[in-house]
Formats: sequence, structure tokens, C-alpha cells
Amino acid sequence: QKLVLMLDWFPNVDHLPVYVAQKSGYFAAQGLEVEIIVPSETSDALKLAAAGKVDLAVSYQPQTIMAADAGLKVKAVAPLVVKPLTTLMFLDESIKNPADLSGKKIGYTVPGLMDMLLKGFADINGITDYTPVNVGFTILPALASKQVAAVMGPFKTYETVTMQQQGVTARFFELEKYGIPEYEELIFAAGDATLETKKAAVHGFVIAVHKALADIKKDPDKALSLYFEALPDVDKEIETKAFALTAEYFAAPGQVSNPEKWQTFIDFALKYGLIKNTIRPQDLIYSQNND
Amino acid sequence: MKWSDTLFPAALTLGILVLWEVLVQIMHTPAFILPPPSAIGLCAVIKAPLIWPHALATALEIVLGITLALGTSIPLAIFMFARPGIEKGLSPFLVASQAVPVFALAPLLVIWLGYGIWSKVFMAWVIIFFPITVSLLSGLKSCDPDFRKLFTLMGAGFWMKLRLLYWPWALPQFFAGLKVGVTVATIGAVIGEWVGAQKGLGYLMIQSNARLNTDLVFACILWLSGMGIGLWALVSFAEKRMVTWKNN
Amino acid sequence: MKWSDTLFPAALTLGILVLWEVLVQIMHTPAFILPPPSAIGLCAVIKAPLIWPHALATALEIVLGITLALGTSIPLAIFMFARPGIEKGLSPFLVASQAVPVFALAPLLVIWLGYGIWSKVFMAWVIIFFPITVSLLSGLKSCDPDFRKLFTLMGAGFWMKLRLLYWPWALPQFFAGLKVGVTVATIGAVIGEWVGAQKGLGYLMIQSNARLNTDLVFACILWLSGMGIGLWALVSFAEKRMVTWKNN
Amino acid sequence: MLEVLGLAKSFGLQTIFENFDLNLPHGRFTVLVGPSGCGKSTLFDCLTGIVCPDQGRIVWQGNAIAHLGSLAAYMQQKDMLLPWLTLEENSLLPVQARPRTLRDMKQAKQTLARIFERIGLTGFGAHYPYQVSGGMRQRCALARTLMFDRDLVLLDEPLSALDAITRRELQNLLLMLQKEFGKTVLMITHDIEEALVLADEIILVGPTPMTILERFQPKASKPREFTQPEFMETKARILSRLLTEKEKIQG
Amino acid sequence: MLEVLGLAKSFGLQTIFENFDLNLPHGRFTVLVGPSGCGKSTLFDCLTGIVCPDQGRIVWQGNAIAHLGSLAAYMQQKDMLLPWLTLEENSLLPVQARPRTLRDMKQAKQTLARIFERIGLTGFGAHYPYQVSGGMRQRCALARTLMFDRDLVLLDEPLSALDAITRRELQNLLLMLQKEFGKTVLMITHDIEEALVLADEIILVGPTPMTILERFQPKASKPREFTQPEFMETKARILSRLLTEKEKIQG
Ligand SMILES: Nc1ncnc2c1ncn2[C@@H]1O[C@H](COP(=O)(O)OP(=O)(O)OP(=O)(O)O)[C@@H](O)[C@H]1O
Ligand SMILES: Nc1ncnc2c1ncn2[C@@H]1O[C@H](COP(=O)(O)OP(=O)(O)OP(=O)(O)O)[C@@H](O)[C@H]1O
Ligand SMILES: Cc1ncc(C[n+]2csc(CCO)c2C)c(N)n1
Ligand SMILES: [Mg+2]
Ligand SMILES: [Mg+2]
Repeated sequence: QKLVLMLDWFPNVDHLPVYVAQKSGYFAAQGLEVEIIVPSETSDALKLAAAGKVDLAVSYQPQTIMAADAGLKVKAVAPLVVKPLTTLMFLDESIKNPADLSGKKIGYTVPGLMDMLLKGFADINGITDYTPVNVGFTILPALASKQVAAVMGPFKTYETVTMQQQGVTARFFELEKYGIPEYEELIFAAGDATLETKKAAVHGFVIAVHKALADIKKDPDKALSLYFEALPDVDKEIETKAFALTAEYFAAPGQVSNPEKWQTFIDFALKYGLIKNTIRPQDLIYSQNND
Repeated sequence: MKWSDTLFPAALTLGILVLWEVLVQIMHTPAFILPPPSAIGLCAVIKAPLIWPHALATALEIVLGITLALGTSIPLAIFMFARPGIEKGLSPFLVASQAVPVFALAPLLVIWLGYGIWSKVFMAWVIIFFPITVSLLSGLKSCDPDFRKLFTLMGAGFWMKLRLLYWPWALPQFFAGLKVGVTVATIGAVIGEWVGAQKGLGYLMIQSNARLNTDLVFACILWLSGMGIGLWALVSFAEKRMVTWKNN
Repeated sequence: MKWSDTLFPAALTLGILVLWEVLVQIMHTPAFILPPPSAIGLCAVIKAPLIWPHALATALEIVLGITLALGTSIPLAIFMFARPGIEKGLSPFLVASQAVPVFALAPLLVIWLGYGIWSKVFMAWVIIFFPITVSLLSGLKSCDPDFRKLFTLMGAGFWMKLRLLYWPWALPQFFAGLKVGVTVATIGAVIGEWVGAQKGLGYLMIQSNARLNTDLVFACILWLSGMGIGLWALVSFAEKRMVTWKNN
Repeated sequence: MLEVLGLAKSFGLQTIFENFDLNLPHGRFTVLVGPSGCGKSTLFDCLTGIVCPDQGRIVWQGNAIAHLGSLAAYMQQKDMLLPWLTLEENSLLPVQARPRTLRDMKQAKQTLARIFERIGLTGFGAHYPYQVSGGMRQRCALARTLMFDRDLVLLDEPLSALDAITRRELQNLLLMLQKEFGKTVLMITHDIEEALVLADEIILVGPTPMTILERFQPKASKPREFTQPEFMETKARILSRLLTEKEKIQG
Repeated sequence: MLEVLGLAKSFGLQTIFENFDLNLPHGRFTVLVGPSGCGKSTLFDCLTGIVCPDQGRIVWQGNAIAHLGSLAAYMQQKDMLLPWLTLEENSLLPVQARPRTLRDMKQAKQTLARIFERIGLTGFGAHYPYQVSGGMRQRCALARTLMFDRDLVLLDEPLSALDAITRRELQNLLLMLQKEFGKTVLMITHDIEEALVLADEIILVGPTPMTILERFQPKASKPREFTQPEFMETKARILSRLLTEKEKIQG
């Protein structure tokens, strides 16, 4: 059976388990043929999953919550990265705590999501009078050219490495250490309709990914070389370093989403105006036992 | 103009809208992917107070972009016309400049030019510049050589010829290019607002898109289209006023 | 053509490149903000094996887009020319279609056309379609009414007039529009590759941009420009072959 | 064959026709003479529908029609050659423009070759209009008009750019056209001698609005030489009539 | 005043000039007569630089020049009126086109008003070219040529589209131009009577390449009437000469 998976961003080590499962034939073993697609915009994946045009989407827990708030019928199927990786990143050494950013321009990467998180972050940490600016994907140039003092959105595991490669040392505040509740950074999501019609296939997909996750824990070097086999064009040095940082955050084999984590974040989102409606985690997290 | 000819586009519009509405209803296309036209229209009207200041900001960028484009492409076209050798050498650059996908550069451009209005104006400018230059140049070059010689015999210098002969000759083609230019200028400004904007229809669209307010996205498109049509009509009007001598 | 005229653009190019290189070196501009031209050139050559298959994919999209655009805009322009009433009603739609930014369309395109080549071809088509239609229509409309009457007197029907009179008359303006069209077609294809692509220069650029391989981004732009210039040259050549009767 | 009744046409305040009547019998050669700017070309334009008259009826072989349209072959005062076609292609347009077979086309080419021979354009068929002289362009326009092959032929100063000898040859061609092919010809000329040599009837018109001043029917048999004394007299008469009417057109 | 030596010009295989000489004394009225397509207009084009000759020298008031350029006023065979300018604006172009003061312009307008009066265009200054008759367009082109105000005037069939009366009036205008303003005039016409009435010298040319067949110097004082018997004879002579030369141009 064929499954279409749309990523959240261009392929990178975050998606390594998917490529390992693909290359190790775990998908095939489940009778699946998985097509991996890159989106044009971060919100595309969830939209298309909700519309049933792709079967699975890689998305973020906050984004899924906000999408559900907007009425999209999607559920988290399995976690991929279980801890937040997102940071508020800056270069200036003189910035010691978030409040030092008051009155400055602060960039954000994903409009509609990161700007909201930034608002919450600023409220909690007493950043006043700042100007939010959408910088898109150009995080480092925006920082390096001093157009913005900090950027909300880069991953501490990936962007730090690419910046290091360019000879720039990035400093950052980790969100979860500054009052933002812990959340699952990357998850697999599927539309409700897909979950009914292709239930078995989705199960098979999750099983295959878990197998890959187990392999990664066992033999990281082999996993990485399988990944490079799948994506021959990527910069090996960066990805290797990023993988070293990311590996510990991957979900454990068999791990499922934690409803309490989701509830905490939903409360936070309600409080800071990211969402307007009360949402129940059990409506968002799909589990085989539910039905 | 036949009555049926006026009727046809109206019928077409209505037909498309109805079909769209019906299809969206029948196929249960989710509103976050393609809202029904009724929802879009409603949103465009109800949310007008929200949209209006953004539209104003975008309009300003477009107008500045067009002004800048006119101010640069007219002299350039004339210069290239006056020196065909230079035209030969320069046109590959012009062409190359067009094949550069600006929106891919947009984020970098914004960093070069700052997050203010100028990066957006620049985008609009880049996009309009080319069609105007090409059409004006092609219009100037299409001038009947016999008339050129006549003016030489009258002892007219280049500027005199330009004023009395080349320019009026090129006007119709210039206007054709200008029409294309002002229309796509709207896209230029919106692309500029993609990143680094605090205001403008492009900003509003990106935000609404991310928040899955797809009807607002399409409402913005409706407003943009309105602006495009307005500019088009304005240019058509100017054309009618300035190209009066055609005998039909 | 004077020798100085050929020299000028060459000197200009060289000057710009040297200035760029020197400025980048002096100001220690980081390569991810603006790479020096030498690095871009080098990258475009060294990474050619990487770029080549992507360029091929994009080229295919462009060619298909242009073909489609010719196949639709020529009949449409002729139809609108034949029925001026319909033209009046239809042109607002055409203009409006130009104001729609892609990202609003991307999910729609995926739904309608899938992730394959056709969503990209569609984008290229959308972008080229407009300048060709407008310029061809304006060329057809510019036909001297005295000649139109002459053909009526000869008993020629619309299609005969089109073949023998309107079409040759409009050719120069059509080519001016086509030149603009094929040049921006590259942009169309690249924009299209934002919509869930696995291949193509647009895809490569986005990836490289996010990965801070700015020199590869610019190298892709260099390739794209090359393709744009090539298409331009091709159209210019076709123009020279088909518009032979101009007496200079 | 052709009758015009109550023709009226104004351009703004300038009235060109006001209740103008004209009647052309079948097979005749009628020549229109009148001062420059009095409305002769406009009359042709009204007849063929190039200009839309304000009022008036046109009766063609007993039937009322709006205008002649493609019923007549019309050679306009401007040569109207398409710049992207050669002289031959330009001349073949009237055949090309209508539904035709390959054989039609071949025959037309043969006919045209004969016409080119007679009007002295042989060897110039492949030239473009900008490559030939003014007189040659005019002859090409005449060739095109002959290729129309209609019963009624309207000629607006068809020979004005030709030298005396060529002119005389083409006058003979026109006469042959009328006599051997039975065409009805209505022609405008400023050359009174030409009118006298060619016409079954000369219609002298004056401005403004255009009225028929006088009609002359030269009786001598054709081909004529202008040197006949009767003609000298008529010419003097026409000239003096023109002179007195001349001033009206200005103002 | 103007001398052409060893002029040569070919279009492809067709040789128009081969070692052609011409000499125009100051203040004279010279008329060029020759068959259609023999190269008269091309001669004017070569003199003024519109066409670039293959060989030849032009000497103007003792100085060798490449071509006359804007030294001469040239009325081309086509009327060459700009469609977006009115008749008045078209006629004022030669003044507009050069550096000028406001007073120049005012004076020019007055001069033009007088010219329009004489050529019968008063009241049509605000018309566009497409709004007037062929003859009126030709007169407008003549008015524009007169506005050039140069010592040498080249006229290519300037009166071909005019009726006999208007033509005679404008012939007188040309004569006055030569006599009262001392202009040197070189004119092409197909009307032999016109040539006889106007010319100090008639140059009869023939094809191909163009050669001077004969020169005639009518002795009668101006203004002349064509009816003089001397003229009849000359006309017959020219006609017969033209006739014998005529065939050469074809082939
Ligand atoms: N489109 C127009 N608009 C206004 N006036 C016009 C138009 N067409 C013709 N006229 C006027 O009609 C009058 C007659 O023009 P027409 O061309 O019929 O003259 P004609 O008798 O053919 O003269 P000619 O012998 O010079 O060719 C002219 O005075 C002209 O100004
Ligand atoms: N651009 C050109 N290319 C080729 N041949 C040309 C060109 N211009 C003129 N000719 C040829 O030169 C010859 C002379 O043309 P020209 O116009 O000088 O004749 P003309 O004596 O003025 O005739 P007319 O009395 O008919 O005006 C013609 O046979 C023409 O074919
Ligand atoms: C390697 C990597 N870097 C940045 C982003 C962009 N991004 C950073 S955080 C976030 C939303 C998370 O809540 C998004 C879209 C990514 N996806 N992957
Ligand atoms: Mg006329
Ligand atoms: Mg000539």
C-alpha cells in the first residue's frame, strides 16, 4: 500500500528515522511504499493531511494544537522528537537574560506560530517594546547583519551547527528553561479520515519507524550512513555534527505521545492567546486503544 | 459592441462562481484549502476595516515601485535605443536580471535593504522594470526608417527626433508593456512583504495562511486583484488620453 | 556598431564584478550574506554535476510551460480580438489572475495537479500566459483599419484576414511579449518547485538557502540566468527569421 | 447597374454630400473629374462601405443594398500594399482571400503573369513594395485590382504616378478591360485629357456639398487620340468650369 | 551650385546608376523627366543621403560633401505626414525640429498661414492627415517643404495628385519661389506640359542604368502658357524619345 508523507521542512537529520526505515526496508516489510515530499510552506503539511491529500505529515505539537483550534481534523500518530529544540537565538555576548532584548527587533521563523510563541515568551520574561519581524528561513544572515537582535525558531541541534560551520557562535535561550512548558517538537500527524481508511497502513508506518528508532539507538553510525545513502546531496559534516546533538532527543522505540505534556501546553496556549478554544489532548492524540 | 458580448463575461463570471461554490459544497473541499466564493466575498467586506490599512501600505509600495520603474526604464530604453551597440551588450544583463527569481532572493534582499518599505518597493520595481523597458525599446525600434531619415533631413538632433517622432511612435507599445508591468507590480510588492514586513497585504496573507484563515487569504487576493484592475484601468485611461490620433 | 559600444558592456560587467569582489573582501561580508562573484562562478562550475539534473528538470518544466502558454494565449488573444465586447469583459479576469500569489495556490495546486511536474508547468504557464496574451492582443488591435477594410472588400472572412493581415501585423509586438514571457518563465518554474518538489533548481535553491550554502544559491541563479538568456536568444532568432520584411 | 439615391454624408460641420444622386449604366466607362478635396474619394468609400454614409440608398442590379462591399473591385488612392508581401503576393491577395482551389491559384498566377507583362512589372514579382518606385507600386495596386475580377471596377486616380508613355499603355489596358471583358468602370482622374480619351461619359463635379456640374459624352470612337479638335474645346470648357467652381471648396 | 560626379548605385543585380554626372547652376529651375522606375527618386535619395550611393562625389558650392543632408529641402514622393500631428503641426516640423526661439515659431506660423492660404488649406490646419483628401495631403507635404527654407529645393512629383486648376496655381507658386526668393529648384514630374511651363531646363533621362538622354532649354519667358507652338513640338519630341527608351526598363 502507498503512503504519502509530507515533511515539515527540507529533509534534515530530524527526519533520519524515516530515511533509516525506508533504507532498511522496514516500510516494505509492512507492505508499505512511502513517498516523501517536501512542502512549500510549513503549514502545508497539516493542511493537506487534514484534507486527506497526504496521508501523514511531520508537524510540531504547538502547530497541531493551533490547527485543531482552527478546526482541522488531525491527530498526532506518534512522536518523533519528544523535547523542545526551539530556541531564541542571538549573537551578542552582552545579552545575558531575555529582558536585555527589550526595545530591540526580534525575528521569528514561522509566521503564525513562532510570533505567538515569541509573544508568550516575552510576556513571561519581561521583554518589552520589542518589534517582531518575520525573517523566514534566513536566520543567520538576519542575525549576522544585525538587522535583528535575536531570532525565535532555530533549533539548538541544527542551526547552531550550521552557524558554527560559517564561523559564527550562536547563543540561545532554550524555551523550556524560560517558562515555556515542555512540548514534543516533532510528531507524525494524520487526518481523521486517513486514520479510518488507512488505519492498518498507519500502524505499519509507526511500527517501522519504531524499529528504525531502535536501530539508531543500537548503531548510530550505521543509521547515519543509511541516511547519507538516501540523501547523497547533503553536507555530511554538518549533518554528522547535528546528528550527534539530535540523537538524544529522538523518541524511544515504542514511545507514545504524553497527554499531560499536551494538556500543559494547551493550558499555556490558552493563557497566552495562541488558541481560543478548549481542546482535549485525547482528541488530538491517536492511540490504538482508543477504539 | 453586441449585447451578447457584454452578457458573455457576466455569464462566465457567474457561471464560474456558481460552479466553484457548488463544487466546494459537493466535494466537501475543506474551507482551509479553498473557501467558497461566498465566504471570500463576505470576508472581504466584513474584514474591510482590518484589510484597509494593509492595502494602503501595499498600494504605497506599488505606486513607489511603478514611479521608480518609470523613472529608470524610460531613460534606459532610450539610452539603449540611442546606442544599439550598447543595447546588444546590455540586454543579456537585463534578461539575466529577469531570470533571477527575486522571491528566492527576497529574504537576502531584505537584509541588504533593511526591513523598511524600500525592500518592497525594490521588489515591485524589479518586476515592472523589465516589461516596460522591453516594450518601450521594441516600440522605439519599430519606428519607420523613412521617417527617421525625414527628420535627419530636417536637421533634427536625437532629442528632437525622440520628442517628435520616436516617442509618439512607441507610445502604443509602451502602454502595452506598462499594462503588464503595473499588473504584476502587485505581486512584486506582495513578495517583498513575504519576509520582514509589519504591514501590507502580503504580511496579512502570510499570517492568515499560517493561522489557516484561508478565507482571509483569498479576501486579500480579491483586494489585490481589485488594485491590479484599478491600475490597469488607470493605464488604459491614460493610453486613451495620450494615443488619440488612431483613426478608429 | 562602434567598437566603444561593444567595449562598454564588457567593461561594465567587469567593473561590477571587480567592485563586488573587492567590496565583499574589504567589508568582510560573510559569504552567507553575499558571496563574492569568484566563489559563485567557481561553485557554478565545480558543482555542475550536482546542478545539472536539477537544471534539466527545470528546463523541461519551462519548455512545457511555454508550449502550454503559446497553445492557450494565442487562441485566447485571437478570440478576444475577434469579439471586443468579450475582451472588455474578460480582461479584468486576466488582470486579476496576475495578482494571485503562489503560496496561496500551492496547496490547491497539489490537490489538483499532484506533486509531479504538472504543478510546476502550471506555474510557469500562469506567469508567461499574461504578457504573451496582452502583447499579441495589442498587436492585433494596432492593425491599420484601412487595411482591414481592404480585406473586407476582397471578401476575406475573419480567418483569412487573420492569416494574411492581422497575424503578420501583430508579429513584432507578439515577439516583444514572448521575449518578456520566456524570460520570466524561468521564475514561474522555480516558483512552481516550491510546491512539493523533489527536483529542480528552485528546490535546490531553497534547500541551499536554508542550509546557508548561499554560493550554491547564486550558482543556481547563474544557471537560471543562462537558461533565460538562451531562451531570449532563441526567440530573437525566431523573430529575425519570421519578421524579415522590415526594410532596415 | 448601380444607382445612388439621396446620398448624404458630413464630417463634423463639413458637409460632403447632401442628397447626391448618381447612376451608372452597365458596361460603361464613366470618369469623375473635380477639384481636389471635393469628395470624389469619399464617394467611392461610401459606395464600397469603407465610409458609412449618413443617408442614401444604393441599388445594385435592381436590389437595394447597404453598400457594395466586395461586389466591386476598388483601387484606392493610396496604394495599400502590405509591406511583408512581395509584389506578386500582394497582387494575388484578392484570390488568396477567398475560398479557392489549387487550380484557381495556378490559373490566377498565369493571369497575373500576363498582367505584369502588360504593366511592365515582369521581373519585379519577388520585390517587396519598399524596393520599387512609386509608379511601380501604383501599377502593382492596379494589378491587384484587376485580379479582383468583378463586374464593377472603381479606380481612384489609378495612373497618377506614371510617365506619359506608360500611362497611355495602361489607358489602353483599361479600355480593353471594359470592351473585351464587359466591365463597368468608374474612374477618378485629374487628367482631363485622360478623361477625354477614355470616357463614355465624363462627370464634372464641384464642391461643397458635392454636386454634378456637368456631364460630357465624347462621341468619337475609341481608341481616341486627344488631338481631335472637339476635345480641345471640351477640355477648355471643363477647365474654365473647374476654375469658377474652384473657390467654393476653400472656406 | 551642386555637382554630382561619377555617381554609381546598384540594388543587387539591378544597376540604377553607373558613372552618372549632373550639374545644377544656382537659381535655376530644372525639371527631370523620365519613365517610371528609371531611378529619379533614387537620385534624389542619393543626393540627400537617404540612400547611400556606391560611388560618386557631390560638390556643393565648391566643397566636396558626402551628401546634402539637411542642406536641401526635399519633398519625397510619399507624403510622409506623421499621423499623430495635424496638418499645421506637420507643416511646422522643419521649424520645430531645429533649435529655435519663440519668435521664430510665431513668425513661422504666420508664414505658414500665408502658405496655407495659397495652397488652399486654410481651415484645415487642425485636421489630421487621415481626415483630408489625397491631394490635400500632398499640398500639406509641399507646405512642409516650403517651411524648410533652404536654397536648394528638391521636389519629387509634388503636384501629381492635384486637379488641373489647383495644379496651375501651385505651379505659379513654385515659379515665384524660384524668382522672388532665388531658390534653386530640381523637380521630378511625369507631366511634360508642366515641365515645359516651369523649366529653365528639362533633363530627359532613361534607363537602365540611368543616363541623360537629352536636355531642353525652353526659351519663352515666364509665366508661360503651354499653347505656344514651340512647346507642342518639344512635347511631341519628348514623347517619342520616351517611347523608344521605354522598353529598356523592363527586363
Ligand atoms: N475621416 C474624415 N474626417 C474628416 N474629414 C474628412 C474625412 N475624410 C475626408 N474628409 C474631408 O472630406 C473632403 C473630401 O475628401 P476626399 O478624399 O473625398 O476628396 P477628393 O475629392 O478625393 O480629393 P483629392 O482629389 O485630393 O483626392 C476633404 O475636404 C476632407 O477634409
Ligand atoms: N531598396 C531598394 N531595393 C531594391 N531595389 C530598389 C530599391 N529602391 C529602389 N529600387 C529600384 O530602383 C529602381 C528605381 O526606383 P526609383 O524609385 O528611383 O524610380 P523612379 O524613377 O522614381 O520611378 P517613379 O517615376 O515610378 O517614381 C526601381 O526599379 C526599383 O526597383
Ligand atoms: C532543522 C530545522 N530548523 C528549523 C526549523 C523551522 N522551525 C523551527 S521551530 C519550528 C516550529 C516548531 O514549533 C519550525 C518550523 C525546522 N523545522 N527544522
Ligand atoms: Mg481622392
Ligand atoms: Mg519616383
